[in-house]
Amino acid sequence: MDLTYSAEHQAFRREVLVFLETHRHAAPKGGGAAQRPSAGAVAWQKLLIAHGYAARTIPKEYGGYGAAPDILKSRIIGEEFARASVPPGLQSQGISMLVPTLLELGTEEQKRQWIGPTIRGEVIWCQGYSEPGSGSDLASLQTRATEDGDDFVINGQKIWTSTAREADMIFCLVRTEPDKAKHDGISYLIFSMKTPGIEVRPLVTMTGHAEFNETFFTDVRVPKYQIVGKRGQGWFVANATLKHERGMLGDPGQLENRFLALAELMRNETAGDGRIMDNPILRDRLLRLQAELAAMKFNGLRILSASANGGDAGLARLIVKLQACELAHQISALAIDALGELGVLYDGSPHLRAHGAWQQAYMFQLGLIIGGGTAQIQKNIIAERGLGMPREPKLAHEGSRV
Amino acid sequence: MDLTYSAEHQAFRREVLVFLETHRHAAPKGGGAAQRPSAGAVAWQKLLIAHGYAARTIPKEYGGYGAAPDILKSRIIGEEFARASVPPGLQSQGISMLVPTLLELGTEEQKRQWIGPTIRGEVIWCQGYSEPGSGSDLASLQTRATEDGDDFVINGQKIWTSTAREADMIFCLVRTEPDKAKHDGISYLIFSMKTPGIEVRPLVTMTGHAEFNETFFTDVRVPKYQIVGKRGQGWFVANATLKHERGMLGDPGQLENRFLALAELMRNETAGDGRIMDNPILRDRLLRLQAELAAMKFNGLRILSASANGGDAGLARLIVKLQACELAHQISALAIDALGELGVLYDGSPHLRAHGAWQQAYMFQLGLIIGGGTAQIQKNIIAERGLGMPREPKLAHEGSRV
Amino acid sequence: MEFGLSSEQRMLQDAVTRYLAEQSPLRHVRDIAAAAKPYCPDVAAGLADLGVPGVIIPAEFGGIGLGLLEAALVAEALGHGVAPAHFAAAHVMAPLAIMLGGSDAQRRAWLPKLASGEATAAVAVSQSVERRDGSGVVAKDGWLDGTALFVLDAADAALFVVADNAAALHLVAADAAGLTQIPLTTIDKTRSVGELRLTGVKADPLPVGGAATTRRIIDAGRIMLAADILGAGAAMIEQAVAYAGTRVQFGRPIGSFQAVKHMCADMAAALEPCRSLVWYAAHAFDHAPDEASLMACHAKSHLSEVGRFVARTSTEVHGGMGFTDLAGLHYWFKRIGLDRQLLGGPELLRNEAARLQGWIAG
Amino acid sequence: MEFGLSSEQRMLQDAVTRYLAEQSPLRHVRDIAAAAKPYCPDVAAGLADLGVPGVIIPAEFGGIGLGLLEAALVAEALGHGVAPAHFAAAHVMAPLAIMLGGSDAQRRAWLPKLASGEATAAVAVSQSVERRDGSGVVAKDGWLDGTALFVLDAADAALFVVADNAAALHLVAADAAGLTQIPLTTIDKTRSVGELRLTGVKADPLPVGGAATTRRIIDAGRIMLAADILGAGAAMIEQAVAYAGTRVQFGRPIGSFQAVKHMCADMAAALEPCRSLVWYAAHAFDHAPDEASLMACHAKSHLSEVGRFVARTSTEVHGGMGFTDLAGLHYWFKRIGLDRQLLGGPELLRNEAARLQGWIAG
Repeated sequence: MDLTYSAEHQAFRREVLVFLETHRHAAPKGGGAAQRPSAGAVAWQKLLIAHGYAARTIPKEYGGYGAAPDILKSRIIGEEFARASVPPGLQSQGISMLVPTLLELGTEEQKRQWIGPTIRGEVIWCQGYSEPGSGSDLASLQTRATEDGDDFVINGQKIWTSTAREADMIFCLVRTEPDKAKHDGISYLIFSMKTPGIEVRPLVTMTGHAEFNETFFTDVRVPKYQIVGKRGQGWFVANATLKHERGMLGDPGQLENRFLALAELMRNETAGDGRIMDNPILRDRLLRLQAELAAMKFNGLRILSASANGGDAGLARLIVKLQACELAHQISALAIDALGELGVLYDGSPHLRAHGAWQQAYMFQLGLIIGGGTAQIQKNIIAERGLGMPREPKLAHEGSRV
Repeated sequence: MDLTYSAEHQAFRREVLVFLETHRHAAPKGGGAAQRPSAGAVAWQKLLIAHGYAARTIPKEYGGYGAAPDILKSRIIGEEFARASVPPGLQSQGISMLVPTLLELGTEEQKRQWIGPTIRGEVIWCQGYSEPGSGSDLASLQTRATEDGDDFVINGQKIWTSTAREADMIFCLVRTEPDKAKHDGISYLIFSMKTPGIEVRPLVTMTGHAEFNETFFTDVRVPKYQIVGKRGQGWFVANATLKHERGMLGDPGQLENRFLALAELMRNETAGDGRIMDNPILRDRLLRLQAELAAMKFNGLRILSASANGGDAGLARLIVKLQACELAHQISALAIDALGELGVLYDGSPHLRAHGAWQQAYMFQLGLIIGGGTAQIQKNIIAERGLGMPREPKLAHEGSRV
Repeated sequence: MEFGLSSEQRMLQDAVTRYLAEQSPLRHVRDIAAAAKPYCPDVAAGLADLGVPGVIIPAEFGGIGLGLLEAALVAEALGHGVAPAHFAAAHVMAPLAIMLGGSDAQRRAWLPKLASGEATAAVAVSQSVERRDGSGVVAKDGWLDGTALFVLDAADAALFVVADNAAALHLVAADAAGLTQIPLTTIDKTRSVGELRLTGVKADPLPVGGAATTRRIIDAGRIMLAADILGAGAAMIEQAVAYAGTRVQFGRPIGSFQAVKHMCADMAAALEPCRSLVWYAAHAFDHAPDEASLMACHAKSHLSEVGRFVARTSTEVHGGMGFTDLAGLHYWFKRIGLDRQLLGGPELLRNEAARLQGWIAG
Repeated sequence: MEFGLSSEQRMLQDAVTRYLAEQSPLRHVRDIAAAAKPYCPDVAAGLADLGVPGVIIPAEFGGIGLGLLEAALVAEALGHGVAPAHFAAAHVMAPLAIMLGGSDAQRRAWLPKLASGEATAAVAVSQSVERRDGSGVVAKDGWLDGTALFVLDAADAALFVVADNAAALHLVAADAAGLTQIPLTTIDKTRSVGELRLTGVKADPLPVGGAATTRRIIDAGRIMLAADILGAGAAMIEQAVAYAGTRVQFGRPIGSFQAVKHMCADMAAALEPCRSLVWYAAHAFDHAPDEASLMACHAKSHLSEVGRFVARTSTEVHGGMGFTDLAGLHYWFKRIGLDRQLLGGPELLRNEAARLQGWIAG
């Protein structure tokens, strides 16, 4: 147990600090999280790549910085950018999911064509996996791609395509072999969102905002060479990508910020004859959440250490999504209860606190509990992969299960 | 909604009060719950039967009082005996489970032979259903009864035979047709616990007491006519009995007494600088439990009303066992937490409160959550029978499910 | 001895349920929500035809003179149908305030209008439940000054029943000089909440009962909100069970998976006893007044906790669809969310329940 | 930067785990429990061979001089094996009290004996955690009078570390005149708790640190109890998973039913992050003293809640068998039950955590 950094990493941290001091004036306002980055954000991203603070381990020949993986350096970058409130490298499904997939399974041509523009924020991607009828059981997807000469012709519908309105491109799972067993009939295609026959409809959620879309395909023609991996192997290609997605969730830093905001709220707001913090029941709930947060935070350090040593934290990693999403939801729930009647205000109402962020988070986090593998699917994974418990036996009439 | 009683029922209540006043001197000390009733308790039971305060609806020809069923009168009897702290009629598995089963499915001879002595407390029964390998999946029981002349010869083992050490007789499920599907190969036998080849071993539980037993059968010979129902129909006979058992659990009156004892404990004990009741966190838990208790109590009234009108409260009834057992366990858990260090004392330790009853109840109630259909089985029942949800599909290799 | 509903009571509830199913289906609720005016005059008229506005108002004033249990059954039906309509304040708390606290003149002036639905009244008692900085109404020398937040059933009200800082009630006509109304927007687009600013408004005090009348109407309001959660929660369970029965994943309806089944069983096991608790609390309000405040606290706090659990769990059973606007499940989710915080959150109510029993001072 | 265990740390923990598996299997624990003397000299001797009594005592006094993290790893192993042995008080709190608060003479007199296992010391600080009527020790003019309840690791102690009502510590030899020992019986038959009555007992105060020393040893004790729950809880999950994998009902292992699987997943999801919390709290005790008290509160309170959930859920997974003495699962259940209440229950600890952060006065 050693929570200090090595001399090399300490030196690296100083480098990051010097960079931030020197260049922070050039950072775009409003952070790098916008779905279609501004010109300023793209310029900033290029500067970050040039210094190795974005696309750090992507090979140089594909437009990255080409450093060897070092999870502690990545963490140092994240920590210092956050501490300085300077926008970090762009985050998008293209960067976090498509790029690693292409690096692992793409052709040389695909890598050269797509990785550079994607990591620079010049090309925006959306993900076409889920369908209205295929949620937890993703492999049952029904969007069809039939052969016609040198093209696939796609018909069907995707849902939860979060950046579809802004996206230039989509990476998409389609069924190319309808006669094969369900996992074996899927292919992974990449194509332009400007291809004729694509319609995008905003998908409003319980928050009242359209954070997602539905995307409809009618006779959408895609050249056959725009496949990643082999025909019928799309399921395995996608699983490589999903593996990368799981790492994105449950950031303890973000959870900690929410918690600190909640504690501040409870110290500052009053109800009845005192501060909300003086209400023993609400305070007790706050402290419970703080203990859980501490556990999740140190669990995160444990996972980090294991990864840095080339290991896998196993169970400690498998439980992160379930626990972190629940904790986030509970933090918001306490904030709403602490605000009482003020907590139900929304949509710019007078007396609204924090612009309604607590209510919005409360609802959106329920979506996160469900999305990316419902809590039930997460528990199956924890039990089967983490604890080695037996899978559900096969049904009398059925084929296989994910 | 009318929570008053009719003139007839008010008159009946007065009758009960007169009886109590007149006869309470004759009641045995220590209540009627002993597993082998004393001579005094048997005499008291006979007096109660003669007045219709026990075995009330059992036909006269079998030794009962022969009244028409009236659930409100039964309730009035229960209420007034409890209020007067006078021991009510005997309760035993023989009375609550075997007698209704014989009434429904026994031969005339069986009824005449067994019902009278059982309701008078002269014959004590134990139940031989569960086996070490057959808990939730009761129908998989393996205790074998093979034919030999005019007898069945029984070999196998039962568990959870709660009164086996005191019992004269057992009602027992055995497998008579090993080749048939699992539900169709079972028979329901009644026989003496003094039959050669029966061995009873006390079964100690986590409370440290032997509230149950294991019962072993080695070549136990039982005449074939001692079967209830037809050969191979034991499963259906037993289900008639189990139906009666379910009614026994979750008495809100008992829960209310536990709750009142807890509230008193919290008003009287001190910790830190005040009464435990002044601890807002523990008090908040107490009030939560009180609301749940009120809901369960009125839910009980609703079930009672429905039954009195010949109806079935459906979902309101199906959830009772699950909710009542959980509530009882939570009441004990709060008592232990309220006592703090004093709450872990046990077994006659100095400073022990309430003779250790809170800890014992806490553990025993966990047993009740598990026993008589685990919480998981209860939830299956609520979902499938109460909400009409689909049953689990059949497995590829399997037969049927309970 | 009958703990259950009479056929008349069932008919009343069924009539409201059926009316809403036919005249205010989800499509209509959506339109109201989109228009950002959380109150629908057409629905109000339809409910008035059923006698809803006069449910507890005596026949001599044109109402149907039923008890709080019948009002709770209506509230349950409105929650079940996420009705874009007034009720707890407009049709229960306000008429009750005038019935209990009003002079003959006040009763004759307002109850017939309220009973017919010709006028509705809003209620401003939040400050009597829990003090909040920046809010409060001072009554002095016949004039009212201050701010009242979280005024219930505010939209289109002709009359406001306003509690002052001593918990005494006053009637304020909507067109009174010195009165400003400000709508507040909540997560729930089916009910109307507002703010009142009073600057030298002429007071018309309810002369009878003082703070005791306020206490009574708050009890009644809490029972109505509990009933609203009961109805909304039951609707969410029904929808979860129905969805789980038709949604197929892994080759079988998701309702056949034990995890989904147990989520539904847990919801039902938690909510079903609440029905009896709400019935009893409403019954006690009329027939066992000593227990009424305690039972109102228990009903509202317990339903708030169970309601939150059901709202979340039903959404989870619906998977991603439950999170979207497509399913519309969120209207019920938000209705339960609003109910929880009005007239006292569960922690406050449990503390009050302890005080009512003399377990703590105060 | 390494948040994890070194191979030496793992070896230490494995050695204790292996020793217990071999020399104190469930059968042996049962015998100890049946004898109603919750402390086994043979196990004590075996643990002494592994250096356990001296784990935190500096080498100059014959110990192995490791940190609190290593002590927590030992505590976890002891909880995992429901060891009928002293530890939290005898081998951590008491030596720590003397190391931090003792004079040179006191250290020289006691630490070598404690390190070798020749003598053990019990700790009486319950009253410094929470006052209780009928208990308390008054130190006056060099004499101690009063009663100390919930003295930890009491059996066979040669020495008692006793806090007076001002939270100052004193050493009292077991054979001191005026001292009476009374054993207390708890649900957990694997650990020893006692009561002391002091009537004019000569005080031998620990001169350094006063109440601050008491605070330190309570922090350390809480972390040890948290680690004990961690180990016991992990053992209960392992047993539940193993049982669910072999127990067949309805033609399949019950572990293939989603309900059982999810119960196990819920246990693992709750307990696994606790491991890191306990590690960090122990690490902070030695290396980040500003955080130590807060982390000790969090570790103990959170593990108490998670432990209760795991203890109950594992028992439920075992069905009826979990409720019997046959499976012996209840030894772990009760160990977790005892840990929860010692040195402050979770509500008290969370309140203390709020005070430590200045969120409330006190």
